[in-house]
Amino acid sequence: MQIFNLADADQGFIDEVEARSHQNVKNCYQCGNCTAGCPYTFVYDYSVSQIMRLVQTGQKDAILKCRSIWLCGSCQSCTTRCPNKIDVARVMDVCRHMAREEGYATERSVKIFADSFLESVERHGRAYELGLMASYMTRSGRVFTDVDLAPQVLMRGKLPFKPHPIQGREQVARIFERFRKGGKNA
Amino acid sequence: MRIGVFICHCGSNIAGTVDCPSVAATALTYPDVVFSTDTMYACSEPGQDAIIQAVKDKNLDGVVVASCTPRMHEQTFRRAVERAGLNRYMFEMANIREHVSWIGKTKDLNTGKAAELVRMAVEKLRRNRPLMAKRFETTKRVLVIGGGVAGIQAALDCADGGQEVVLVEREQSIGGKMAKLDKTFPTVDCSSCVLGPKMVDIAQHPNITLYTCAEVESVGGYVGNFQVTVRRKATHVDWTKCTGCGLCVEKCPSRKHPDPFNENLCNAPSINIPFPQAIPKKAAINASSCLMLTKGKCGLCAKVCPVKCIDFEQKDELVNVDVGAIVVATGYDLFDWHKYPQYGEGRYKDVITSLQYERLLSASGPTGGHIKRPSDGKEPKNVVFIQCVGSRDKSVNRPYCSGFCCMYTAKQAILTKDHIPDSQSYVFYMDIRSPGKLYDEFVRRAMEEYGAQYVRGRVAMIYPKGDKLVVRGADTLAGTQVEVPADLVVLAVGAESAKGAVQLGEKLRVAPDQYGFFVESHPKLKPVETNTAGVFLAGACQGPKDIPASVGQGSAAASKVLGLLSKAMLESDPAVSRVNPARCVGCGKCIQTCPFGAIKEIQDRFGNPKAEVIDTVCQGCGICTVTCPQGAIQLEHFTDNQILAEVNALCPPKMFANFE
Amino acid sequence: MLKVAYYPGCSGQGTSLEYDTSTRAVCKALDVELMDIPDWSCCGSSPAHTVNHVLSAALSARNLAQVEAMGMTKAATPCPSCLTNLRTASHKMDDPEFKDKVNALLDVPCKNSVDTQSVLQVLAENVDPELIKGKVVKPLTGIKIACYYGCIMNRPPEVMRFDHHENPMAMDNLMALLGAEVVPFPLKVECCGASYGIPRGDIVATLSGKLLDASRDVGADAIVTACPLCQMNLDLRQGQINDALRENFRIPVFYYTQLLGYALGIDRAELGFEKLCVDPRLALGRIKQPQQAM
Amino acid sequence: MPAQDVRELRIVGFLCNWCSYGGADTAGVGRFTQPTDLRIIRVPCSGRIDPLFIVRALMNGADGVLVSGCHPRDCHYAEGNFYARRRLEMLKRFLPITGIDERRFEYTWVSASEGQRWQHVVTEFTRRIHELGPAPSFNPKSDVDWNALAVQASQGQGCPCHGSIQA
Repeated sequence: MQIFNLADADQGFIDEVEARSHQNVKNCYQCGNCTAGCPYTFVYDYSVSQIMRLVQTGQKDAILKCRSIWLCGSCQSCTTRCPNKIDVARVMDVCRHMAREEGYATERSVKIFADSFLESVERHGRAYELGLMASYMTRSGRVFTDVDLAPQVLMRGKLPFKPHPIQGREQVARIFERFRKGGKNA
Repeated sequence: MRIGVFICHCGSNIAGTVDCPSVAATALTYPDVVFSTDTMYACSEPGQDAIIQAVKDKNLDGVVVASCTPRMHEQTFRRAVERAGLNRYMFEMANIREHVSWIGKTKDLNTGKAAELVRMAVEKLRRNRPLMAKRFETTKRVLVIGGGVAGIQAALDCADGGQEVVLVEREQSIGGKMAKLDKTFPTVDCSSCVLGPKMVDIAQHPNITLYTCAEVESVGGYVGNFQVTVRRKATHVDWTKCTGCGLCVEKCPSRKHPDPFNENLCNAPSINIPFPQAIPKKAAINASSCLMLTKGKCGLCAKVCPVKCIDFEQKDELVNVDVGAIVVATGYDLFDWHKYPQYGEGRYKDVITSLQYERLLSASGPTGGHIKRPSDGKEPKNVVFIQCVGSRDKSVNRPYCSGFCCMYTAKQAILTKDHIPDSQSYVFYMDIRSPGKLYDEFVRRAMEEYGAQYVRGRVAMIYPKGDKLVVRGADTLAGTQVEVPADLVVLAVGAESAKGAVQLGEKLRVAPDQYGFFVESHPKLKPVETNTAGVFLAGACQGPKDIPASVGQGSAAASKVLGLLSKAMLESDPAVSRVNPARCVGCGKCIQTCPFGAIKEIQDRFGNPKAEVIDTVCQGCGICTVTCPQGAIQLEHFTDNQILAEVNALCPPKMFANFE
Repeated sequence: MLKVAYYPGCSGQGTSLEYDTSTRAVCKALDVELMDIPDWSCCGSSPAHTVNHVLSAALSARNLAQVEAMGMTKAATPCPSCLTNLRTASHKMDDPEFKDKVNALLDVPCKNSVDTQSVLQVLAENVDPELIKGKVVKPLTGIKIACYYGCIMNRPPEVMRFDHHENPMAMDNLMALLGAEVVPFPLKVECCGASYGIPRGDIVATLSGKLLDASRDVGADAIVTACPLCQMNLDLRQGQINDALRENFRIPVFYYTQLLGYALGIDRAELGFEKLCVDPRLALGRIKQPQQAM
Repeated sequence: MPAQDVRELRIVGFLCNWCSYGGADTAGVGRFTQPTDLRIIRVPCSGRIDPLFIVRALMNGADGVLVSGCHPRDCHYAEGNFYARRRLEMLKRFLPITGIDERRFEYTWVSASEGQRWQHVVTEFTRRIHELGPAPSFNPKSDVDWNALAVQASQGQGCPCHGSIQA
C-alpha cells in the first residue's frame, strides 16, 4: 500500500478542487454514504469516500493517477444522498478534468471514448454513432469492440451509415476552437 | 462624587501586555476619581479586602475595577462593594483582559485602550444611582410539565422536599419513553422494574397532584407567582370512580386504531389502559375510533362497567393552579425517518424504528417478547441496525448528535443475541459515542461477547430481494461497499424536540433553539435554569439525553426549585425599566413591543393613560426605552444618559454638535 | 394546444429511432405539439462534462439559444442524458460568471431563459390523466411491468426538479393508467452502466445485469424505460450480459412511449417494436385483448 | 494587519451582553488577535441600542460604529434583535442623508460561542474603516443637503429612530 506523508499535503490542489467544484471538501465527515450508494465501486481502485479523503488530505498524485475518477458514471447517487450536501459527483468530475489537463489517462479506453465522441461532435455538430465507433476502435486498437452487436444493430437500422451533419456545425466547431484557445480557464 | 479605580494585573494575564500602573496613573486625572491603584488579583480575597478598605479609608462612593469580563466577576465585585457599605450598583467594570490584553499585541496601544475603557466606566459610574431590589412573597407550589422519567424525578424530589407538586402529563399514563423500553443500558436491567416503583410513588405521594391527559393551556405571572391553566382533556371515563379493572377494555369491540403505546405495531381497543403498569391505572376512550362517539351506537363499555364510570358526555375541563416555580420536562420525539426515502418510506414492513424494536423485545409488547418481524411474523436471523438516522445529518436539518443511539443500539444488539442465539447483528455506525460510566465497555461487550458485527459507514439504500431486505452500505474501514441480506432492519432514529415544544415555550417565555429544544440560561453554569426566572428545565426537552442524565437534571431542577421556594421572600432585579409619568403620553407603544408583557396600562389620577412597569416581570432588555417616542421610559442602569456618557467619553462632543 | 420546443437528441437519429418516432406519435395523439429546434446540435452528452464543465455547458447552451431564437421558453427532450446536460447547463449559468464563460465560447449568446423538461414530465404534468384514459383503446391489462427511470432523470433533485429522487412514480402512474400491472421495482434509479458500454462492457454487464435480475425477481414481463442509453444497455446488450453472467435473461425493454402508443392505438409502424432486440411479442401477447365495445 | 502599523482610528462598538459581548469574550479567551481600534460599549440587548447613540458617536467624530447582537431567533430577550434589525436597517438608509458615509456603520450577529467569527468581523470592519480613513470633520452647514432632508421629512419617512418600529 502507498504511504502518504500528510505534511506533504498539496494545499494548492485542495484549493483548486474546491474552487473549480464550488464545494467545501472539509464538509465531508467520511460517513461513506457516497461509497455505499455508488454502483461503480466494484471497479474502483479508491472508493468515492476515499477519493474525498485524499482530496481533503491534498494527495494530488494519488488522485490524478487513480482509476476511479475515470470510471465514475456521474449517476448522481453520491450527490443526491450526501448528508453534508456535497456535490460529490462534481468533485469527481473536477478531479478527472485536472487529470486530463495534466496528461493522465489511467483508464485509457474511457478517455479515448470521450475524445472520439467529442471529435465526432466537433466534426458533424452531432454525435455520429457509427463514425464514433470507428474512431474509437482505431484509436484504442480494440477493433473487435461490440462486433457481436453489429448484425442486430445494422439489421434493425439502428445505426445510419451516414452522419447527419448540421448546418451550424461550424458554430459547434468554433465552440471547441475557442475552448482550446481559452485553455482550462475557459 | 468620590470614585476609586482599581487596575487588576490578573497575574501576567493583563500586566503582560498592558502597563497597569500607567493606566492607574491616567485614571487619576479623570473627573471625580480620587483614588487609583493597580492590584495583582482584584478578585482574590486580599484584592477584595483592599477595595473594601479603600472605600472606607478614602470615603469612596463609587468603584471601578478594570480586570476581566463583567460576565465573569461583576457579581463578585458587586458583593464586595456592598460589604463596604455601598449600593451594589455604584460599581462599574472595565474589561481590559478579554477585550484588551488577550487580543492586542502592542503594549502601547493596549495601555491606551485600557485607559479609555476605564474612562468610559468612570463616566458611566458618575451617572449611576443606587438601586434597591423589591421584595415579594411566593406561592409554595411547583408545576412539573411532563411525566417522563425527568419529570417524575423532579416531581418526587420537590414533593420529598416538602413542596406541593402539580404534575401535568399529555398522555394517558406517566412514564414517558422509558416506560416503553424493554431493558436499559449499560446494566441491561428491566426498564419497567426500575421505573415502575417511581411511578407508583407519584400516584401515592401526598404532596403530588397528578393530571394526565392534560396540557398546559396558559401561563401568566412571574417567578414566585405564576397563574397556570391546565386543560384536562375528556377521557369519557369518570376517573374518580374507575378502578382500572379492565373489563371494558376486554369487551370493547372496536379494535381498529393503531396502539400508540406499542408504536403502532398493533391495534388497540377504543377504550384502553395503555399498559399494565400505567399510572394512573384508569381507562380512557379514544374519541376518534369509539363506535359510540363516532356512530352513536355500541355503549358496551358502559354496560359492563361495574362502577358505571363511563360518561360519553364528558367535556374538557380547565383547572387553574397557582405555582411559584415551573419545571419543564416535556422530553423529545423520535425523528421521522420517512425523510430518508432511500430507506423505503414505509414501503418495507420490516424496516422499523428502534423504539418499535423495544416493543418487540418487551415481554409486555405485542409479541410477548418474542422477536417477530412485522411482515410475516418470522423470527429474523440477520438483523441490521442503522445508526444516525436523523442525527448528524445536515441534509435533514439534524446536524446534532442525539447522544444515546449508539448505546441503545449496542443494547439491542446484545438483546437480539439473547433472544435469538443463532442470529447475527450488523450495526452500521459513523462513530461510536459512548462517554459514560461503563458505556464503552458495554459497546465492546456487544462486539466481543455477543459478536455484533460493527460496520463503519452509512447505508445508502435498502431494497427488497425475495423475502429479504438488501442493505447496501459502506465499510469505510475496508474502503468499499458492502451488502447485507437482512431479515429485519432497525433504524436508530435520533431525537428531535417534542411536538408542541415551541408553542409551550411561547406560553412559558422560554426560547427554543433552532431545533426546538429549550435554551438553558448558561450552557455550563446554569444548565437547568432558563432566562425566565422561576422556570427550570429537566431532561431531553433541553437537548437529547439518556436516562441517567435526565434523572440527574430532574433532581437538579428540583433542587433549584427547592432553593427558590425556601426563601420567604424573593428579590427582583432592580435594573428594570421605569416610567417617568410626567413625560409618558400613554401611547402604549412600549406595551406593544415588550416581549415579556411586563408593561401595563394604568390611569393616573386625572384619568390619563400611562404605562407602568411590573418590576417582577421586566427582564431588563430595554427595548421599550428605545421605542418610547418621549424618552419617558428608561432602563435603570442603562439609561440613555449613561450610555451617551460612555459615547461621549470615547468621542468627545464638539461645540456645534452639542444637542443636549 | 400545448407547444414545446423539441430536442430529439443524437441517439434519436440512430440507436433509439423508435423512441423518437413513438414520442412524436404519442405527443401528437395527446395534443402536445413538439416544435423541432432548428439545426440543433449535440448537447455534449456525458463525455463533454467529463472533460470540462464550460465546454459541456456551451454545447448545451447553443441549443438553448436556438430555442430562445424560436421565441420559446419551454423545451422538452425524451432523453434523460440530454436533459441532464441541458438542465445542468441552465443551473450552472444561474451564476453570471459561469454564464459569461459559456457565452464566450458561443457565436450567439444564451440568455438562459429556457426551462427544459423531459417529455415524460411534460406529459405527466400537463396532460390530464382522464384525457389519456379516455383515449386508451387497447388497455395494457395482463402485462406486468417494471418501470425503470435510470439514474439521472430525477437526480440530483435540486437540478432536475421532477418527481421523486428515490422512488419516482411518473411512469408507474402512467402505466397503471393504461391498465398495466405495475410491479414495485426496487432499483428504479440505479445506474445501468451509462456510456461505458463501449469502453468497459464489463461494467454494463454487471450493473445492467443487476437490473435485469431484479426485474425477474419481481416477476416483470417487461421493463419500461425512458432513457435511450438504459434501453440500449438493457436490450441491445442483453445478449452480452447473458454471456458475461452466464444468465439467460429474455426480458424485453420498451420505451414508455411505445407502450403508451400501443394503448392509444397508434399505428405500429410509428412505434417501432421491430427495432427492439429482445423479442417483445411474448410480453405483448400477455396483454388481454379488449372486449369488443357494446 | 495594517491597523496595528498606522494611527489608530476611533471605532465604537455596541454589543449585546448575552451573545456578542460573550463572543468578544470568547475571542479573547481564545487569544484571537484583533486590531485595537475598537472600544466596546455593553448594552443588555441590541434592542436597547437607540440609533441616536450611533448618530451621536458618528457626529462626535467616531470613524466607525459597529453594532452586534444575537443571531435572529436566538435573542436572549426573544425578539430584541428583530427590533434592532429594523431600526438599524432604517438608520443605514438614513445616514447618507446626513452626509455620513454609511459604510462607517455596520451591524452584524455574533453568538457567544463565535469567537473566531468575532475576530473576523472586527478585523474586516477595522480594515474597512482604515480604507475609508479618518472621518471628515462633521460640519452640518456644508455637508448636509438640508433641502433633501426637508423633502425627506415632508414625505413622512419620519425619524429613523422611531419611524421603523410601528408594528
